[in-house]
Amino acid sequence: MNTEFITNIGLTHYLVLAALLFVIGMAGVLVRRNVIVLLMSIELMLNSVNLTFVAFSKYLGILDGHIMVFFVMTIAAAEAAVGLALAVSIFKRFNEVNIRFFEHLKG
Amino acid sequence: MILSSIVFLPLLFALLIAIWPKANTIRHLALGLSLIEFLVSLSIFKHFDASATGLQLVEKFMWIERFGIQYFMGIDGISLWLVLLTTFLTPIIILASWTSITERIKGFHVCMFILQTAMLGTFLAMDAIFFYVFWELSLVPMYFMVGIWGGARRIYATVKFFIYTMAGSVLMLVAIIYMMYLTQEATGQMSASLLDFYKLQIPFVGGTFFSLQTLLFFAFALAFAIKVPAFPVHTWLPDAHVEAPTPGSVILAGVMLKMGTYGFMRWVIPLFPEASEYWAWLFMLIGTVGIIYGALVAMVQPDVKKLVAYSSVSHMGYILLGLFAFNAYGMGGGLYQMLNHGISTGALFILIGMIYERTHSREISKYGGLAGVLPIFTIFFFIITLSSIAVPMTNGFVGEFFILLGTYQANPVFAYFAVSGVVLGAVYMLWMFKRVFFGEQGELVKDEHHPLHDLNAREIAVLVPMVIMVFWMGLFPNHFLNYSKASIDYLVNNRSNYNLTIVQPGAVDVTHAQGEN
Amino acid sequence: MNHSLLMAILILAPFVGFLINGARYKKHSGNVAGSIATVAVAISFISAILLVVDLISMPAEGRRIAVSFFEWMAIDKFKVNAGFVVDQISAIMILVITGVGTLIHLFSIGYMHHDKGVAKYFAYLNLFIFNMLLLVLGDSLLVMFVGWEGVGLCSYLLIGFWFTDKEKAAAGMKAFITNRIGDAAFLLGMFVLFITFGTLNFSELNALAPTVAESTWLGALTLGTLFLFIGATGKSAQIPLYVWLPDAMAGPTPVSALIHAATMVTAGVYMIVRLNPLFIMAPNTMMVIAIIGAATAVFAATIGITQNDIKKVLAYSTVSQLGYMFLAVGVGAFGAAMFHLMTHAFFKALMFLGSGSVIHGMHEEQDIRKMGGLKKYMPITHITFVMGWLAIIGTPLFSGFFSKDEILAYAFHSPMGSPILWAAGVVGATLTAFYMTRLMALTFWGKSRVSPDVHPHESSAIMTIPLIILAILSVFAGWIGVPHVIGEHLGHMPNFWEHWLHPMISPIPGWTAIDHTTEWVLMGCSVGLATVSAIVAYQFYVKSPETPKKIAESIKPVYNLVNNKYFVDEAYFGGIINPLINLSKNTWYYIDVNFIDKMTFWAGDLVRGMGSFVRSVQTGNMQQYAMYIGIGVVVALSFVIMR
Amino acid sequence: MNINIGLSDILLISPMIALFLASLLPITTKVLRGNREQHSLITLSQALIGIVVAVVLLVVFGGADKTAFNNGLIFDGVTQWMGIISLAAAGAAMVMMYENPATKGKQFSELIFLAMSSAIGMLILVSAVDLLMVFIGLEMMSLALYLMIAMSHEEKLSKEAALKYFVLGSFASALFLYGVAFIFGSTGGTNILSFMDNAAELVQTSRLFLFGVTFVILGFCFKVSIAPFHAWTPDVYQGAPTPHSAFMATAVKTVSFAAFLRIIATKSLTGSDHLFDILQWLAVITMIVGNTAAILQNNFKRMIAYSSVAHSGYLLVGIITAGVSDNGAFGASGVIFYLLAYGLMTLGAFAVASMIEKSENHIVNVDDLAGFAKQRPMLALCLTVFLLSLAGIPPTLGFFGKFYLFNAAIGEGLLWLAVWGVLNSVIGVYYYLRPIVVMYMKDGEAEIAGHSLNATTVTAVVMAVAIILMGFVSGPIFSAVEKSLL
Repeated sequence: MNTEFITNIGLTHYLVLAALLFVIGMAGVLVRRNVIVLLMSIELMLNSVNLTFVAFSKYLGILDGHIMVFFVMTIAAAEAAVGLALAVSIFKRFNEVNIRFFEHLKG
Repeated sequence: MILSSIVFLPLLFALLIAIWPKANTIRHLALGLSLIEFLVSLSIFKHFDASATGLQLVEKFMWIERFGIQYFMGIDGISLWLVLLTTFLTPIIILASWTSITERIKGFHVCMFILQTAMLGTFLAMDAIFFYVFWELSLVPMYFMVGIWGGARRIYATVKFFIYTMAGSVLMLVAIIYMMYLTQEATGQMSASLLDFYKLQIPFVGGTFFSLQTLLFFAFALAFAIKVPAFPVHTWLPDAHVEAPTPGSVILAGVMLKMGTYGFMRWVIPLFPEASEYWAWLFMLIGTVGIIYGALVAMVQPDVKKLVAYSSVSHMGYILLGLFAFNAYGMGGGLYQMLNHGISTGALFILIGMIYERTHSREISKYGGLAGVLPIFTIFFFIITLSSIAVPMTNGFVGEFFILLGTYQANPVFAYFAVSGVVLGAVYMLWMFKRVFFGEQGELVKDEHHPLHDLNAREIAVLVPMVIMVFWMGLFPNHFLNYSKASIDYLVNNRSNYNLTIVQPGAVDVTHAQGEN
Repeated sequence: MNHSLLMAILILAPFVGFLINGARYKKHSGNVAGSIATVAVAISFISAILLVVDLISMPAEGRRIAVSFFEWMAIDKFKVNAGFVVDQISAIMILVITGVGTLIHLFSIGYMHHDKGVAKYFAYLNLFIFNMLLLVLGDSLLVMFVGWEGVGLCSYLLIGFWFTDKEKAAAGMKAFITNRIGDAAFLLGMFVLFITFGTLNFSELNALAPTVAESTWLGALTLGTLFLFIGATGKSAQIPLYVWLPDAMAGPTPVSALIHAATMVTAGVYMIVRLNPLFIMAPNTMMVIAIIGAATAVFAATIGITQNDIKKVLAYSTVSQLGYMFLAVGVGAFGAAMFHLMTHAFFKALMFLGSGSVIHGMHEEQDIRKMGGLKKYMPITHITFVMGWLAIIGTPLFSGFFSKDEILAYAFHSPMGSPILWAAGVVGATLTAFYMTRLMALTFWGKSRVSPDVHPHESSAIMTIPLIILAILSVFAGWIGVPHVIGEHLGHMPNFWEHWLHPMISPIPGWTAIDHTTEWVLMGCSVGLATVSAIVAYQFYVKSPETPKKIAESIKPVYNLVNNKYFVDEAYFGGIINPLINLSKNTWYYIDVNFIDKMTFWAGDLVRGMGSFVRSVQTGNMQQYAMYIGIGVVVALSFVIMR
Repeated sequence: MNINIGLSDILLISPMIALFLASLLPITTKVLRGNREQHSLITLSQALIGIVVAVVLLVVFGGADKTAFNNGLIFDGVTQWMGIISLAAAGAAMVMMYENPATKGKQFSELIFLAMSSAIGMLILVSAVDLLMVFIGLEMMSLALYLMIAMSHEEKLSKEAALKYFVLGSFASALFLYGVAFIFGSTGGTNILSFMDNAAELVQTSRLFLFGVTFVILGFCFKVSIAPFHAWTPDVYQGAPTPHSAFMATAVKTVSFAAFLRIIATKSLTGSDHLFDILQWLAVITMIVGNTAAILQNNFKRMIAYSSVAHSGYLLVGIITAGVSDNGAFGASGVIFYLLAYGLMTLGAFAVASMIEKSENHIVNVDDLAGFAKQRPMLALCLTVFLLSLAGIPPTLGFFGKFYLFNAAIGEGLLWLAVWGVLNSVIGVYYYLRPIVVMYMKDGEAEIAGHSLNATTVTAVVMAVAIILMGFVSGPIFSAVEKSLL
């Protein structure tokens, strides 16, 4: 039995971990009702991408990936800010953060 | 510049009417303008050479160079009379709509003139895309005409009309684009010019539907068949006719249906000679079925206008039959029948419009005994009826005779069936005539509170030109056919290698001249 | 005068009359309108005479005046001129048409003077003459067809002249449509001939006629001539298209005389005679014509026996007599057919006008059961009617005798005839004698059954003068065609008729001269039987009026069948017309409305259905939207990864 | 790696700088004036001047193969055309914002600031060739847009729309970014130019790269609302204030397609038949979904939203053509021309809708348009032109757009897509005709705004005239586009 997979942590592991995180984030977006949790799930997805970037960067031996992570983090921060602002304004207006409440636009 | 001015003058007129400040003189203005247009169109004769087979008075400029799309107009014996029919009918229609169109007069006349441009362009454009632009454009004003000034179910009818015709023609657009690529393959230069299309040798395999020429053939044929309208894609027509206002019906029956049959003559048959020959039986069958079917259904219509609409289906069936007979009689008769149908069915719709204005009903059963009350109206109606059922010495006979003769030469079996249309045509028209004009006075005719008054001078002025044409075309068909003979003979004899040339004394074809240098 | 001018006057004079009277259609003065119309036809008549005189002065060979005015229809090889020709055959026709036409116009002045639409009436009548002239003068089938349809049209207008009566309007329509059926076949006939011979011109067609008879049924010649004959059955009221003629009696009586007795209905016979070189070479067609003719002659005569409307009797008689003409044509006796056509034109026009006079005198009463004994009220009408009666039943030396017996002789002796055809002809003649005598008896003789309110009176001179002229013609017209067998006993009187027509008539293949004994025997048979029949009828209806009723009672089913005209109209309605209308209604309902339109709607519904599906998955729940995205990504990725 | 940033880079990005400065003007003024709005007209003119300047700079400094920031941005024909179209659309949308009841008045300077920021993001997006740059542009554009929508004076639906747009947009961004990460992993870089030449091979050899490209393409599919990633479109377009819908439907869509073109220009499609197939199917499904759903809509904006989905389907045909054709410029110019036409007519349609709205809560229904033609004949005529053009009736610009698009597709052998396209345009005719029917052929008193919005009216009329007139000179325009791409 080839045990290298278990003993040597390599690129694959990072990628699998990132993929798992991505899927978890995705699942969070799909099933959670709370806007704030939704935001967090999206952040999780972005962070899994960051992990991928870093892993690849390390694997390829170039620094570009690390730089990109900074970019992504910045944007994720902006996104979070906008998202929270939206959430706050919505909560102020409707007293509600359950997204099932927002189904007026349909059909 | 003659053709351009003929096509685009109406557009200019439409603009003029749109900005005309005085509402109460718009009708007079429109009538005058349409007469000017008619006179301008007559000037074609000054330059037209009846013995030439090619395109005349050609105007040709590059429009969209990237795709070889040209501003390309030309006229020959096939389109000549259709153009004149259009310009002839327009003033008549405007005069006929004098009292029947009471609201949005300005809009109506603008529509009318835009429609005229579109129809004339369809007949004169010799470039596929240029043609398609006019072809589709013609839908829009007609759509408004039916939809705004029409009857109770006008919206259903007009949408049906629009969607039906549009559905037919989009595949034609695809086919046109495909053929543009074929020209590119053949000559290295993409072109949408009809003349370049004619030069294509499109591969044809008999016995299968999925050969290139057959597919292209059907893409074109479907578009035109819907416009004609051929059985079984005719059902938009009765609805459109019944709901359309009188002028709309007249222009629809008089000119727009001919765009379909003209399309067969100008496009389908010369472009796809093998396929059209191979599938001729189908279209002859469609034509024959249309003749009989239209007549039978017309017979039992309770509404006069619907009756005439179905009679159009029957008459257009003749034309289709004649065209696909592929001989000079069928084609010549078909072309002639297009004009006849324009005159006689147009006049019938005008007449129905006149009586409708008086009684506000088209229900046959409510009439009866009209002949005693409105003698002048009856006389006109009777003359047009005769033309419609093709009594000799009226125009209808000449066309029908040649079509049936051509059909007999091509395939006697179809002629045996089609000839029953001669009988059935008389049946539905005369039965209607009997129920409306003879017998005891019906409830609408008897109404003492609103006594019917016979035709006034304007209405007579509308009808007299039509009646003159009925007899002129019936007695001296050669006056008309002589101009078309050369083109038709050329089409019949050179179908498989049809190749229109440009005949223009004094002018030099630019591309040709370059080639020589 | 030059011929084209004369021809133009001949044709156009009635047309000008039509235009004048048509323009003054609102005027009520019968005298003015009538005079205009009569003068117009009289001018035609004079031109006709002048033309015929010119024609006679020509040498027998190439005796023909042809005028072509303009090229009418021309495409490719098809070229037809507006060309007219006067030759031996059309000369007879134009004289009869314009001559009898003039008399009938004259009669109409008296008959129609009180009608409100008199100007219209005369306009139509003139238009009819114009079209009839086109028909007989046309030098090609197509020009003939113009007149052929034109006369049908005028017939339509005149039958439905009193259009406020639904029945009469319907009768007009029936006439036109029945004729149209024939016309459609006529068109097909023209196509066949044009495709075969490349021309529709009579002289060219006749010159191109083959010299060997065509024996097949589907050969071009047989087919073409058969189609033309079907056309003729429509116009000339033969089985199976005769049904319109009795109904056509709805029109004014002079119209019946002119159109439905003397001229239009004989057009079919005329057409066949015109093309006799073609027909004679199609023996199958000839056989069909002879059989149809003989059958019609007998069939219509039987119906004639039971009719009580004076005009209906005459109408069936006309059908029957036309049957004779077709019998003649069918056995190759073209000359005899033309001869009978002419004599029939005289005596039948006379009888129709006479009946018109009776009806006029009886104040629009047409039922012969309400007449009787009119002899004393209407002496001139009676005398002239008697002349017609004698002529039609074939009293020797009257016109009908010569023509009818010539037909019967040919039917018996011609290689194309047969004793059966002859026998049918004789039966027809016998029946004719019976019902005509019955008509005479019930109308003029015996006891008066006129209701006391009605005061019969003799008609004015303007009506009786045409009667007298026609009576004279009915008596003596036969003398121009006296057969040799009689002529040799009358100081070798020549048969002018035969000589005149001889160049135009093709000989019957296999014809042998008929021997005189046979001819006498045949003559004796028919005359004898007709005499017996006439006497029986006289006995029945004058001496013992009860007998016919008893006989009718005893054979009730047969009588009812005949009295109801064999239920042919009902059969046509039940078997053809109503099913056709139902078919049309169903076609419209099931195919147009419920199939094609439904298909369109289905297409629309399909689109709408897809649309509502799309709408239904657009729930507004954004997590669902995210799921679509997720599913889309997963599906796309798994598809892509499969390479 | 040699990093070289010089004046040329600054000149090339000068349009963005101009936009940025212009975006700061109103809001700075507001701050300096103590949080008091200046007159909206001044704000608007400042923004428009900024846009005009940006357009001029884009035209002057841009050009074939001019790249900035170490190949991060490119200023070729696509950038110029798409940039001009999107900036013009953004400008027109701002004009509408100035007068629309849901956006005008208070907080207008903030709104304009956000809109201008979004425009900067757009310019980055159209010029970006580095996928990370694309992401930055995308996010910049979108983030501003989320806030713009949420700022509407109408509070209920717009908030919902903003939230939906935000969540789904971020979700799709994450997907997109994940793809970028894969591409980075498989090629060692994110610059499209770096793997431009061997993308087709990479797709075949590297599964990782194929994954990455697919993720990126699907991410774009979300932005341009290709079914089944379209579901946000109708909801957001309906909920957002009308000018914003116009902004999204035209400007945002244009730039998204520009970025789409960039990634598709790598010819990845020629390497993977399955990817090629799936895109074709997506195009067909999108056309059908958009058209069929639009038929059943009564809400005018929602109808146009679905129609915009359908048009994305048509455009995807052009994108695919560009992606597989040897002569990519032909297909790409078809897309650009179509976007030009589509932008004009959709903006026009939204402009008319914007003019009808009486208050921020007014919902424009098609049925309510009855009698509109009598009350406002000019506007009704304009709307008719827009709808006919959307339906593709000649001689309007919309017809020529379809013609060029399908012409290219047929030239590439994608006949069946063209057939689907034209058949769908027949379905389209049905719902485009409906407002016309109601306006002209039904009697009634349309509920429309009593006041007339002059600037918007001018916009609409200009668009309508442009649609008709440009139809006649479409050939030269198309040739110009194509020439600039070669």
